[in-house]
Amino acid sequence: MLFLFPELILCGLGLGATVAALFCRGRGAGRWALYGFFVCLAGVVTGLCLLAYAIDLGPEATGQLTPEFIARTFAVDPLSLFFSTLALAVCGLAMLFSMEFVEEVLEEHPAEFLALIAFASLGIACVARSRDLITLFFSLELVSISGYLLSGMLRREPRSLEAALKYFLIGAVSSAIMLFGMSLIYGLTGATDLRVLRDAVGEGHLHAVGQLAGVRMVSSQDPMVITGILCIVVGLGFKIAMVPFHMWCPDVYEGAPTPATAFLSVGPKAAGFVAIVRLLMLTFAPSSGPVPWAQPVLWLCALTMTLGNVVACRQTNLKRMLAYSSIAHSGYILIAVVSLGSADLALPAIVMYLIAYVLMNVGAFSVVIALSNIEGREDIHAYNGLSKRSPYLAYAWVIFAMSLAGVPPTAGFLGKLYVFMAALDDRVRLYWLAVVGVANAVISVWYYFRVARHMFFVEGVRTEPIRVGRGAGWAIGLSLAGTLVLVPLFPWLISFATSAAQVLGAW
Amino acid sequence: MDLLSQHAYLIAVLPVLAFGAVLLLGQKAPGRGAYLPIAALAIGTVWSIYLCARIHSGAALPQGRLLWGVGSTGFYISFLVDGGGAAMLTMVCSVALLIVIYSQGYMRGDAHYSRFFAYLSLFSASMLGFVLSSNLLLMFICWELVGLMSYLLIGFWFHKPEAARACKKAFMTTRLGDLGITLAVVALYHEAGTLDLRVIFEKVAAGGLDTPMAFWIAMGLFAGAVGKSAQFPLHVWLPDAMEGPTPVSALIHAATMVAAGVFLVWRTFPVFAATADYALMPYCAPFWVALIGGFTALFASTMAVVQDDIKRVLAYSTISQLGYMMLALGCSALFAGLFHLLTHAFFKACLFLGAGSVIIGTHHVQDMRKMGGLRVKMPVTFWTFVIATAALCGLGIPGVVGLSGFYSKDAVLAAAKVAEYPGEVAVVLYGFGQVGALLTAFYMTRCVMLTFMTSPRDAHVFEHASETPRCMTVPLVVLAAVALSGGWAGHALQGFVEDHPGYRIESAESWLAEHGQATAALEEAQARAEHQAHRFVELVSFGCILAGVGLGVALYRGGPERADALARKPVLALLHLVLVNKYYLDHAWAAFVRVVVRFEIALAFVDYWVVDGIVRGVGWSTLRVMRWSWAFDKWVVDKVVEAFAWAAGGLGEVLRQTQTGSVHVYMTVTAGVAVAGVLATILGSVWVFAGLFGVCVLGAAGWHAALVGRRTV
Amino acid sequence: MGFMLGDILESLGQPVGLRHCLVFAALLFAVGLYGVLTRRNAIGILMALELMLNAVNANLVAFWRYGPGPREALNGQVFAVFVITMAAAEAAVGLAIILALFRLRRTVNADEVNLLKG
Amino acid sequence: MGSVVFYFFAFAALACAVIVVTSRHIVRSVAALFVCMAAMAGIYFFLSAPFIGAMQLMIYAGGITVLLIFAVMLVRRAAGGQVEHASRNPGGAIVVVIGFVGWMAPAAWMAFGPRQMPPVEPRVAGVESLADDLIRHYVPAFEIASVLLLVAMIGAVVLTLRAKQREGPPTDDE
Repeated sequence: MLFLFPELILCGLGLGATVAALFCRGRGAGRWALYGFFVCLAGVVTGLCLLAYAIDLGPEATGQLTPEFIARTFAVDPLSLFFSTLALAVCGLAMLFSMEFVEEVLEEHPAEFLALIAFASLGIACVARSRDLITLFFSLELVSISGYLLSGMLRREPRSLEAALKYFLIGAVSSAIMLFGMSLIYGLTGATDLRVLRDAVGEGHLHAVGQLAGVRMVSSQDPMVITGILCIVVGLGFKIAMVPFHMWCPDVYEGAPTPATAFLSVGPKAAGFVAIVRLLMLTFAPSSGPVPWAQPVLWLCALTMTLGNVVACRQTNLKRMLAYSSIAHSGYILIAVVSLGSADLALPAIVMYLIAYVLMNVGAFSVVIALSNIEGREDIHAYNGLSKRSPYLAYAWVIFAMSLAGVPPTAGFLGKLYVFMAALDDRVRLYWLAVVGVANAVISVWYYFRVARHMFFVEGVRTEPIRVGRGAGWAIGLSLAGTLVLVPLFPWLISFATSAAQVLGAW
Repeated sequence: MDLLSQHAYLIAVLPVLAFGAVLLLGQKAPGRGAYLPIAALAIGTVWSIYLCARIHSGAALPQGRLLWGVGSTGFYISFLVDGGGAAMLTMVCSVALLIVIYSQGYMRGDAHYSRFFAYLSLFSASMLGFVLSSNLLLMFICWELVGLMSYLLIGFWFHKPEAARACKKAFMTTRLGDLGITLAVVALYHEAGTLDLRVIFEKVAAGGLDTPMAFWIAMGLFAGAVGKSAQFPLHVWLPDAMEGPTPVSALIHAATMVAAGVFLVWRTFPVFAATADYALMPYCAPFWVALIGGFTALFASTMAVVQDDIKRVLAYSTISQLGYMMLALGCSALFAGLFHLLTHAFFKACLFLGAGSVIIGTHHVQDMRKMGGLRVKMPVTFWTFVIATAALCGLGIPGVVGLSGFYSKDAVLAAAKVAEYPGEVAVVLYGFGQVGALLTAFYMTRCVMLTFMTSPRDAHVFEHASETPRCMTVPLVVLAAVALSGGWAGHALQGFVEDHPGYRIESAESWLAEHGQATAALEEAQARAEHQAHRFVELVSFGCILAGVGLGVALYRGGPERADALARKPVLALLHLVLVNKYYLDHAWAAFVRVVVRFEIALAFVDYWVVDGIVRGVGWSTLRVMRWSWAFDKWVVDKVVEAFAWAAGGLGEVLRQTQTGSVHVYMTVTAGVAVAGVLATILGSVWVFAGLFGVCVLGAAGWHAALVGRRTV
Repeated sequence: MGFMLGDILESLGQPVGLRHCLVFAALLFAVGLYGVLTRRNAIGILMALELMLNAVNANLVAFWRYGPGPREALNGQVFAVFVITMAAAEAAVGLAIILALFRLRRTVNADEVNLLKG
Repeated sequence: MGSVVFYFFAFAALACAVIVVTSRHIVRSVAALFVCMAAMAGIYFFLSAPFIGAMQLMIYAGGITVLLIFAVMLVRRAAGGQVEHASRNPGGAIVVVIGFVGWMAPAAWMAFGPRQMPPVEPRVAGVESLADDLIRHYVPAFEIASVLLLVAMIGAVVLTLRAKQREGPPTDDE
């Protein structure tokens, strides 16, 4: 149970906030958010200590320390512990940057907002843990349902509710499609345990179970297997906003309350990628023969990057622009996913990119939140002359924009570097994909720095200084520090991720 | 190895600390932010001179010392100090130091005074880091940082719309070149498995890089250098970058950042050399370097001829001089390229600071047409400017003595003369350089004439002009002294840049030796040929410079009007008479010339054809052609850069139409693509998939369109 | 398609096999999908969604029943229990969103909700 | 005999499903859904999964359908008895659905041979072993499901409960 500490913290946080919701309104909620942040902070610190302990113990011993009835569907290994801690960190950051929002904007149900964030983070952590199809699916569903509700929290705003409705309907459809695929996979193998599935599908031949089930064709090239896997790809593609399953993303990001958008842009996406790592890269990847999902995902990956970046150039609403930008970032990470031939490079690349992405996206959104708390709008002209009204916000944006665009020396640069390295590896040789990626990175500079131009070089109508709220200010500071400090820490992170990925590869 | 050499990387770290301190303390920092960067750079200057001395005495210095690294992945940060690097360090530190001192005067009273010094400090740090690194990762990081700081500094006066436009243009244009360098770095990592320069060069020397790949890597690196060093066709940003404060122009756009591209080519030259198959020119990377460099040298200098803004003249001149450096590198004359880089940094910084001094002295006048006669009002500025101009022109007495530019430019031209390219190519390259030198002399003379000599054209400006404060003139004098004497250190410099057992020269040389070009007899013959070429070049250059200066003096002695008239009415016959005989006359004379011309005095024909043919021909055609090429620049090259941005935007506009807002369309596309994807994957054809996807998207769009149509009806 | 017609007719007389269940589930899923894609009314879409989830459940239970070890592994049934739970949660959340939107906009038609686009 | 039971329930479920997605009256759709769910429960009983069948009846037929009816009634009253329940232009949907069925049905038919139902003892399929499995092997999933339901409850409360202090836009649906 020791290594389930982050999940326990998150669960307790959610329940606590639910109880707090009974007697807490307005101002008080900001205080609760702050408490929540400190709990998360303590949890992250403890989680990191546990992580060190777990690495020291090794995966087997760590597993043995966990009761069997949990270890059967929950992987208790260093990598999953790391992702749980990351979920805890995301939750903490979200508590921080939504502090002013719950205090001032959301006067009706402030604590429920915090509870939903905690439960969604719990879902992310559980996704990272799951090694059973059922558990994995329900963890993802927990993230999704909390997401639908978070985006509809402003229930007197038509746009917020519209976002919730769209998110819900499309999410439910893709969940149903994914479930259908899972049912096929279960039917062919008779198992839901991912390790059994890996042996059945991944080794290039179906298990004896499948033969017993009366399956005639036994290989990972079996059309039914491919159908099942691709249905799962659709569901996961929805979670990470892969083109063409991305269409909910800009609408939801624009309509949802800004702190919810900030959370949605990192939380469910991280969950989706962790699920992709577990399911696609580690389970449904035969060690011999072609990988059934690789070809479609390869094309969609190039499409995702390009569409995201190109359409982002035309956006004037910052939330919408960041939505397309996050679509593009999914594309970059997908490069590493399709380069799974070089697993020892691809897995750490995904881990690195996710960490960098969480930090820089939370930071960029916190800037948007800080301003929208005051101005109440997010279009690009609201940012005119920001460098005079609040140099802190403007300079922070420049750093986050650099990181998002992949300009050194930021975390985003190293993330991109590793992703492209994975694609260029000798075992993969996806040169064209790397070229597309680099060209996209160049395009992205344009729209990120367009905002910077408005901040620095365009005179604004309003000139009075902005007082950045406590929560948003701290969130920006923390992610700023992360974006920059992480760079010197990368050697350790990468060696950890590499060793963890090896453990996971053998898992 | 002593402590100071071991920790040479601190030279780059000190300005970072200064940056942080100034940023934190703001106006409360010592000297309102100026003193900390000055101290950091002064320490750096002394330190790097010490390193030079150590190298000169033959001591071994750190090579690829590890500071930070990721085990087996080849990503790490390490530094090295070799001869060329130490010389660069000295140059960057000292020029930056002088410019920071100078900025105290130039930026006086600016609202963001301390922020300016913080930026300058961080800029110097990243430039020093770039020079110090022995690893492409750190090099690339510093390279981008340098670009970013340039963006912030050009746009420092962001309330000027031109400045805001210019900094964006600079950033985007250089990013276009960085596309190449990114790909090259990635490809190099892929080919060599590391980003450590020494290991890469060892692999290259061992023939570990196949030629086509090496060619493309070299061209990628060169693309980055073309962007940063403002070579044709990416040079467009540099003249516009003059909207920034003048010390920024001096530091970034004359001495350091633009030289980073040249230094990159210099540093990675073994990769270029690996493709040096002079018989197969299209795949010979140095050939392209030489060609682009030589062409830029000529091209930019012709444009400088018609500029009226004093800083723009210098900007085009910088582009042209960077072209010379590239030309030298392309001709495998590594020392000549670096030598010219170093001397150029000093005299060009001096020129820019002089221009800045003029601008401050005349209360922000930049148009040379409104100046004239300033030598009286600003003697220190004038004399330093003249010395730097003479250095830039390469003035000197062949075989005896000369200013710094004399030595370095002649080294470049001699290298072009003896380059191993086939006959015609070598002649063309050399010709580019030589004609460029003539034009350089011409336009710089013009600049000096219009600014300092002649009689004042704008009485108001002239009367209010005054010499600038001490903190601005002292750096000018120091820089002028170096511009005057810097060339004399050439031999010593050559000694320690080339003789130092640095990996770079070694591997390039050993590569060349392996390919059989350097047997003893050949070497001797080559040395003799080089010596002769040097003599020849010196003499020709001397002639060219004299011709250029003479031409300039002849045309501009009376102010710009005559040249304007020449440009406007080129065919009129008797202009030459006026020019040759009466060039010291002013407006009245010009009017008289027009009268004379109108009556077509027959006597003039002799002089016209014999004496002034050159003046007329060269002067007119240069002016004319250069107006065209400037227009080409403005309308064609600029537009291509803009088109790149807008093409992406246009595609985005089309694609965003697919985001109709209808949840049904979204769900249909989701389900449709799922079905189509399954079918296509099972049928095993990507094209079926693409086709089905297209049908689905089109169907959904058409369906939506039909629906919208129905609803509106 | 001709290859199946005789087979199907013949099989109708046989005892029910796994494939009968699967074809039934596929058809039910298809009907649900059709409803989701065509219903204008958001409540209608929700109902069609329930049909899709039911089809999945039918699949799961059938696979369990005809699978190798209905004695040992109850995975399919467990999965089905969870799917039903999720369907209930999803229905509650979906209806809550729809009703909240109805209060604001006086409509439950999903295709009239398109403030956000582009 | 078994076949007849299966075909009866299957055809009933499919027919009702078609009514659910095509009917122009929303109440009729809900009623058809109710019958469809009941028929599905029959199929589960036929497949010797009585617990699933019972849950189907309780949760789907008894819970979700009732919830839907409440929602429909609310909306109908507020909208004056008329709720638009038409279908959109179904072109795209028909293409997608035909693509799905055209692949899925034959593939499933061919992939799984005429495998017969293996015998199973009633105790195994009963509630005890299922509960055993849930508690012994799927504890985490079980807990996640409980959190999921809690989240759904919170969500329903947040979105639909009226605030005491401030009134929203005037509605007459209560």
